[in-house]
Amino acid sequence: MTQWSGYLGLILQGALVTIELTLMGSVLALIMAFLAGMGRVSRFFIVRALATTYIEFFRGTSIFVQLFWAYFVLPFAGLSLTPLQAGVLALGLNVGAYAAEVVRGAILSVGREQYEACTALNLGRWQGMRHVILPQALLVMLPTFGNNAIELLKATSVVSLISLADLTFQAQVVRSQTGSTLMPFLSVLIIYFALALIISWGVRTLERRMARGLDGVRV
Amino acid sequence: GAQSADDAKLEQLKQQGFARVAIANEPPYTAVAADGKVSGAAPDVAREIFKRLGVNDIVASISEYGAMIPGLQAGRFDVVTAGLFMKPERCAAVAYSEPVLCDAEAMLVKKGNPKGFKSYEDIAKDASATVGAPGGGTEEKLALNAGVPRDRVIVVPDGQSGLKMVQDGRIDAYSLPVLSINDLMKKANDPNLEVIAPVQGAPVYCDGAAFKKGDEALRDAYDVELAKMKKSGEFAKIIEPYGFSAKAAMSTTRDKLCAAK
Amino acid sequence: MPAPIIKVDAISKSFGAFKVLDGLSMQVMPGEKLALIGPSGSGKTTILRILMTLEKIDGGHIQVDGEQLYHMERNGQLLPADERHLAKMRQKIGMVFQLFNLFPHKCVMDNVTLAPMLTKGTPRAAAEKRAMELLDMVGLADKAKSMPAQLSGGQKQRVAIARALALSPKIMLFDEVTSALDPELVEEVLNVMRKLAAETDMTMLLVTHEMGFAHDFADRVLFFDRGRIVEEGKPDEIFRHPKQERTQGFLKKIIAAGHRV
Amino acid sequence: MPAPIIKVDAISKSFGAFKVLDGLSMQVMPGEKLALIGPSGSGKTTILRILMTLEKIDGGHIQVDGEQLYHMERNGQLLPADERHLAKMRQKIGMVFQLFNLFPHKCVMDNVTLAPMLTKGTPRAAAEKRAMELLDMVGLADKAKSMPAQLSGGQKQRVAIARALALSPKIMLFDEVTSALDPELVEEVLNVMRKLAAETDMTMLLVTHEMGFAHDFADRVLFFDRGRIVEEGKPDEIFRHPKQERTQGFLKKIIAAGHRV
Amino acid sequence: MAWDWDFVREIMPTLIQGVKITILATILGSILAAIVGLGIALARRSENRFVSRSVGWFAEFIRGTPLLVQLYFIFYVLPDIGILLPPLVAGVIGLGLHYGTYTAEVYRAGIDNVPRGQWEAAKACNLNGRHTWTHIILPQAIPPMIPALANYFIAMFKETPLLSAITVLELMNQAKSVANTYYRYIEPMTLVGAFFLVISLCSVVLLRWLEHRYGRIER
Ligand SMILES: Nc1ncnc2c1ncn2[C@@H]1O[C@H](COP(=O)(O)OP(=O)(O)OP(=O)(O)O)[C@@H](O)[C@H]1O
Ligand SMILES: Nc1ncnc2c1ncn2[C@@H]1O[C@H](COP(=O)(O)OP(=O)(O)OP(=O)(O)O)[C@@H](O)[C@H]1O
Ligand SMILES: [Mg+2]
Ligand SMILES: [Mg+2]
Repeated sequence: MTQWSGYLGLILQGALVTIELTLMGSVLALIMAFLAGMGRVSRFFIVRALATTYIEFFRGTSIFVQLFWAYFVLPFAGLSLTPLQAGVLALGLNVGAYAAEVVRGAILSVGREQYEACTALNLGRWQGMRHVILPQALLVMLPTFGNNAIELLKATSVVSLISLADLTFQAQVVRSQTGSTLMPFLSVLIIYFALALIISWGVRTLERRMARGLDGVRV
Repeated sequence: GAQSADDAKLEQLKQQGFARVAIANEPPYTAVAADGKVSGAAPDVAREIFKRLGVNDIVASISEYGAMIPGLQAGRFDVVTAGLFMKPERCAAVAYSEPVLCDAEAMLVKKGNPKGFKSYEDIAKDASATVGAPGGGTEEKLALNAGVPRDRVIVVPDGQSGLKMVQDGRIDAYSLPVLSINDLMKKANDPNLEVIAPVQGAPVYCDGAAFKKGDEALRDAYDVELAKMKKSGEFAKIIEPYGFSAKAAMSTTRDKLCAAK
Repeated sequence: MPAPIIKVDAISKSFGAFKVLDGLSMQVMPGEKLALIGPSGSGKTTILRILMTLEKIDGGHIQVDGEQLYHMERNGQLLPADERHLAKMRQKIGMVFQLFNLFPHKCVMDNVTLAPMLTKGTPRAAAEKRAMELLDMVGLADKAKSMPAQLSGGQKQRVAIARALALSPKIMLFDEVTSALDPELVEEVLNVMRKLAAETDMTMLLVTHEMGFAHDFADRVLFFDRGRIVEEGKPDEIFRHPKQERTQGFLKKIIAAGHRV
Repeated sequence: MPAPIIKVDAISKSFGAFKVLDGLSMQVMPGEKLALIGPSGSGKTTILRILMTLEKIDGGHIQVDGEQLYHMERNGQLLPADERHLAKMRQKIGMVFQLFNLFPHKCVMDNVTLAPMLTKGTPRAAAEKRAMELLDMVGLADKAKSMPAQLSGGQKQRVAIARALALSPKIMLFDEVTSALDPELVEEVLNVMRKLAAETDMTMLLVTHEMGFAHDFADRVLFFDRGRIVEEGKPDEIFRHPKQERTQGFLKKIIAAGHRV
Repeated sequence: MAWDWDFVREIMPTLIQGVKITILATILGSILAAIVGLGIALARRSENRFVSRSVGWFAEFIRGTPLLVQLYFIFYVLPDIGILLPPLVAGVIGLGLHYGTYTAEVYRAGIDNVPRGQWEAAKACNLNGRHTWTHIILPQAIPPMIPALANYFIAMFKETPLLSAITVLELMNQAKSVANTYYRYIEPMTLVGAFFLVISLCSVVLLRWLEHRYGRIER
C-alpha cells in the first residue's frame, strides 16, 4: 500500500483548493447573508422582494445546477469566470441564501421588548439595529453560521463538476492512477472531518468570547 | 474577417504562453504522476505541437467526459485531447484535427467470459446483461445503437469504478478502448478478469484534438504541424511507448471518419 | 390654572376584533402623580404603551405638552404623524417596563449613556457624569461596570429607571415596575420612586397592583375597567370609599388575596 | 403518640459548589399541615423536590411512612434505592407545582385519569368516575373536556391539584401554588386547599409566600434560611412573636412590600 | 446556442424517467433518515457513556464529511468486505444515514423543548420511563419538529444529483446523458434547474403550512 502514498502530495494539494474555496466562499456567503437577511426585514417592499427572490432562488435550485450555470452558461452571457471564481460564486451565493434566513431569524429572535426599549429611549431604527439588536442577534447566529460553514466545506466536493482539483477530485485521480480505492477515499474523509472539527472549534471559541458577561459571569 | 479573428486566437495563445487543454482521467490517454505532472499520449502530442506553433506550454485540466464539449463551447478550454473519438455528430459539434490516437473497443468481463459476449449485440440479446460505459462516450452510444436498452447501459464515472463494478458483479461487462482496458487490467492485476478485444462489429476509432467551432484556423495550423510530425516519425516515437499505433492514425483521415455512418 | 400636560381625547384602540380602549378621555396636570389601577386586561398597559408610541391608536386625539402626539399640523391640516414628529414627541416621555428590558450585552453604564449619546449627541464624558449622578440616586453607583445578568431584579429595575431618566423626560410612565420582583426586592424599587416623586416635579403615570404604594404615591387614582375609566379621585376616596360596585368588588378581591391596601 | 410519617435526618444537598441544604433534619406527623416559609433561595423548593424524588440527596437519610426513601434494605444492608423502590415510594406522595405542569396535549379529564390508569391499572370507567368527583371537588366538573390552554391559571392549578389527588397519596406537597397566578385568581385556589385541609387527614407540606394563608392553614410553620430551619413553631408564635432576628427581618420586609400577614 | 423547444419536447420523456427515480430516492431516504435520526437521538441520551459517546462521534463524523465521498465509500469500498448493494439501495442508505444525523438534532431539540416540568410532572404522577416517553414526551415533542424534518427532506431532495456518482439514473444523470448524446447542454440543465425550483417553491408553501399547523422550530 505504499504505492499510493506518493500521491499523498496530490491529495494535500486538493485539500489546499478545498480550504481556499471554503474560506472565500464563506466570506461571500457572510456578505450575502447580511445583505439579504436584513433586506428581508426591511421596511421597503422592493428590498424585501429582491432579498426574497435571491433567497428562494438559490435555496430552491440545486447547487449542481448553479455551478453548471456559473461555469458553462455565464460565458455565453459574456461573463467568463475561472473555475475557482465560478466555484466561489456558486457556493457563496448558495450558502449565503441559507445563512440569510439565519440572520433574519436571529434578528427576529431578539425579543420585541428590546425594540420597544429602543423606541422608549428614542433611538432611531438604524441606531437600535446597530447598537442593540445586531449585537444580540450575532450571538444567536454564530452557532448556525458554524454549521453553514461546514455545509459549505462539504459542498466544495461537488466542484469537480467544473474541473476544480479539490480534495474529492484528487481522490478520484489518485484512485484512477493507482488502482487503490480504499486509501484515497479514507484519507479524504479524514481530512474533511478534521477541517469540519477546526471550523466548529473556531466558532465555539468565538461564541464563548462573545457570550462573556451575558450570563452573569464576571468578565 | 473571420480569418484574422482566428489568427488572433493563435497570437493570443502565443502571448499568454500556454494553451488550456482538457484531458480525461484515463490512462494511457493521460497519466498523472505522483508529483501532479501530466503526461500520457494525448497531452504529450499536444504539448509538442503547441511548442512547434510557438506556444510554450499546455495547462491541462482533468475533466469529466460530459463536461468537455460544454467546456470547449463555453471557452473554458482551447482544445480537448482526451480520446474523444471522431464521429459524425461530434464533428458537427467541434472542429477536429486530423486523427491522432486510434483504438478499437474492448470489454472487460469476468474470467472465462461467462455470458459469452463478443459484440454489443450479444449484450442486447441477453435480457439480464448490463454493460458499463463512460457517460456520453463512444461505447455508450455503440451499445445503445446495438439495441441495448437505456436501463441496461450503466453510466460509470471513471475506469476504476468500472473495473470495480465488474469485480463486484454489479455489471457484466465494462467497455472502453482496448488500451484503456489493458491499462486498467495491468493496475488491477486481477486473475479473475478477462479482456475481450476487439469487440466484434465495433469499428476502430480515432480521436483528434477537438477545437471550438470557429477556431478552424488554429486547428489548421495544428494539422500542419501534426502532418509534419507524422512524416518525420516523431509522432510514432511519442505515442508508441503508450501502446498506440501510429500507422492506424496515418491510414485514415478526418473526412473519412466524420463521414462514416 | 396651568394647561394639562397630557390630554387624551376619546381615543379607541382594538386588537383584532377586541376593543381594548373605548372612547377613553383623561387629562394629566404638569407634575401630577397618577396611579392607574384595575383588573387584568382592562387596558392600563395599553394606554401607557400608546403614550410611549409603542402602539398606534385607531381613533381620537392625544395632546402632549401642547402638541399633537399622533398628528401633526401642516398648513392648517392635521396629518398622521411621521417618524420625525414621533421622535420629537418621544423626547418628552420616558418609560420603565415590567420586565426592565435592559440591554443584556451592555454594562450598566452603557445602558444609561447609550441613548443620550446617540439621540442627543451628548459627549461621552458628560453622559457618563450624568449617568453616575443618576446611578448614585438609585443607589447603584458601585455597579456601573456590572452586566445586567449580574444584577438582582430590583437592581435591574433601578438601572432601568436611571436609564429612562437619563433623557430628562417631562413625563415618566411606569408599568407594574415591581410585579416581576421577589417580594423582598420590591421595597428598594419603591423607595427610589418615592424619592423621585418627592424630589422632582416630573409628571408620573404609574400602573400597579401594589395598592398600598399607589395610595401613598399618587395625587389621583384612576380605576380602569374594560377599557374605560370607571372611577377616579383622591387615593383616600377610591381606596376607602369607592362609589362604583366594580371598584368595590375589585378591591375586595385584592384584599382577600393578601395584599395590603 | 403516633410515629412521624416523614423523618428527615441530617440531609445535605449541593448544586455544584453551592450547598443548598446543610444537615437539615425535620419530622412531620401524619395528618399535619406544615407551612415552609423563608427567603428566596433558602432551599424550600429543594426539600419538596427531594421528597418527590426529583433531586437526589448527597448525604443523610429520609424515612417516609416507615420506609427509607433513598435507600432500601437488602439482607440487613442499606443500599441506594433502585427505580422500583422509588416508584413504590412515590405512590405515597403527590406534588403540585408552581407552574401547574399540566400535560398540554391532553384534556382535563385525561390529565387526571392518565396516572391511575397507567400506574395502577385502574379501568377507564372507574378512573373517570373518581376524576369527576375530584373535579367536582375543585369546582371544575364542567371543564372535563377542555384543554389546559383554554383554562385560566387558577383553573389550571385546581386541575393540577385534582390530578395529584387522583393517585390518593398520603402526603401532598405544594410549592408556591399561587405565586404564578393573577391576584384575582389566587383566592379560588386557596379555597380548594382550605377545603382539602378541612375534609381530609392527608399530610400536607406547603411552600408559600402568602403569609396570611400560611397562618390560617398550617398547624406548624418552619422558617428556612440558607438551607437550615432557623425557627419553627405554631403560626401565631412565628408570625406575631418571631424569636430569631432573621425571621423578624424577613417578616418586616414582606409586610413592607404590601403582603398581609 | 439558442434555446430549442423541439429539443425540449424530445428529451422530456427521458427526464421524467429521471424525476421518478429522484422522487423515489427522496422518499425512501426520508423514511430511513427519520428512523436513523430517532435512533441516534435516543442513543445519544443513553445512560451508557460508551454508547452515547461513540454514537455521538459517529454522527459528528458523518455530518462533517461530504455525502459524495460517503456514497463512493458505500458503493465502491464496502464490496471489499462483502457488502454489495445495488446503486439505488446504496444511494438511499447514504442519504438516510447522512440526513439521519441531521434529523437526530431535530429530534434532540424537539425532546429538549419539552419543558422540564413535564418530566417532573410525569415523575410526580409516578409514570415509568416507557409511559413517560410514549404518553407525555414524544406526543409533545414530535409535532413541533415536523416542519424542521420536512425542511431536511427537501434539502435531501436537492442533493439527489449526487447519486449520479454511483450510477443511479436520477434526473441529473439523465440530463447529463441526453446532453452528451446531443451535445446540447443548456436545455437539459435549465430544465433540471427549473424542475428543482418548481418543487422547492411548492415545498416552501408546504413548509409554511406545516409551520402554521405545527408551530415553528428554529433550525
Ligand atoms: N398585542 C396584542 N394583541 C392582542 N391583544 C392584546 C395585545 N396587547 C394587549 N392585548 C389585550 O388587550 C387587553 C388589555 O391589555 P392590557 O395589557 O392593557 O391590560 P392591563 O390592564 O395592563 O392588564 P394587566 O394588569 O394584566 O397587565 C388584554 O385583554 C390583552 O389580552
Ligand atoms: N438545578 C439547580 N442547579 C443549580 N442551582 C440550583 C438548582 N436548583 C436550585 N438551585 C439553587 O439552590 C438554591 C435554593 O433553591 P430553592 O429553589 O430550594 O429555593 P427556594 O427556597 O424555593 O426559593 P424561592 O422562594 O425563590 O422559590 C437557590 O440558590 C437556587 O439557585
Ligand atoms: Mg399590564
Ligand atoms: Mg421555590
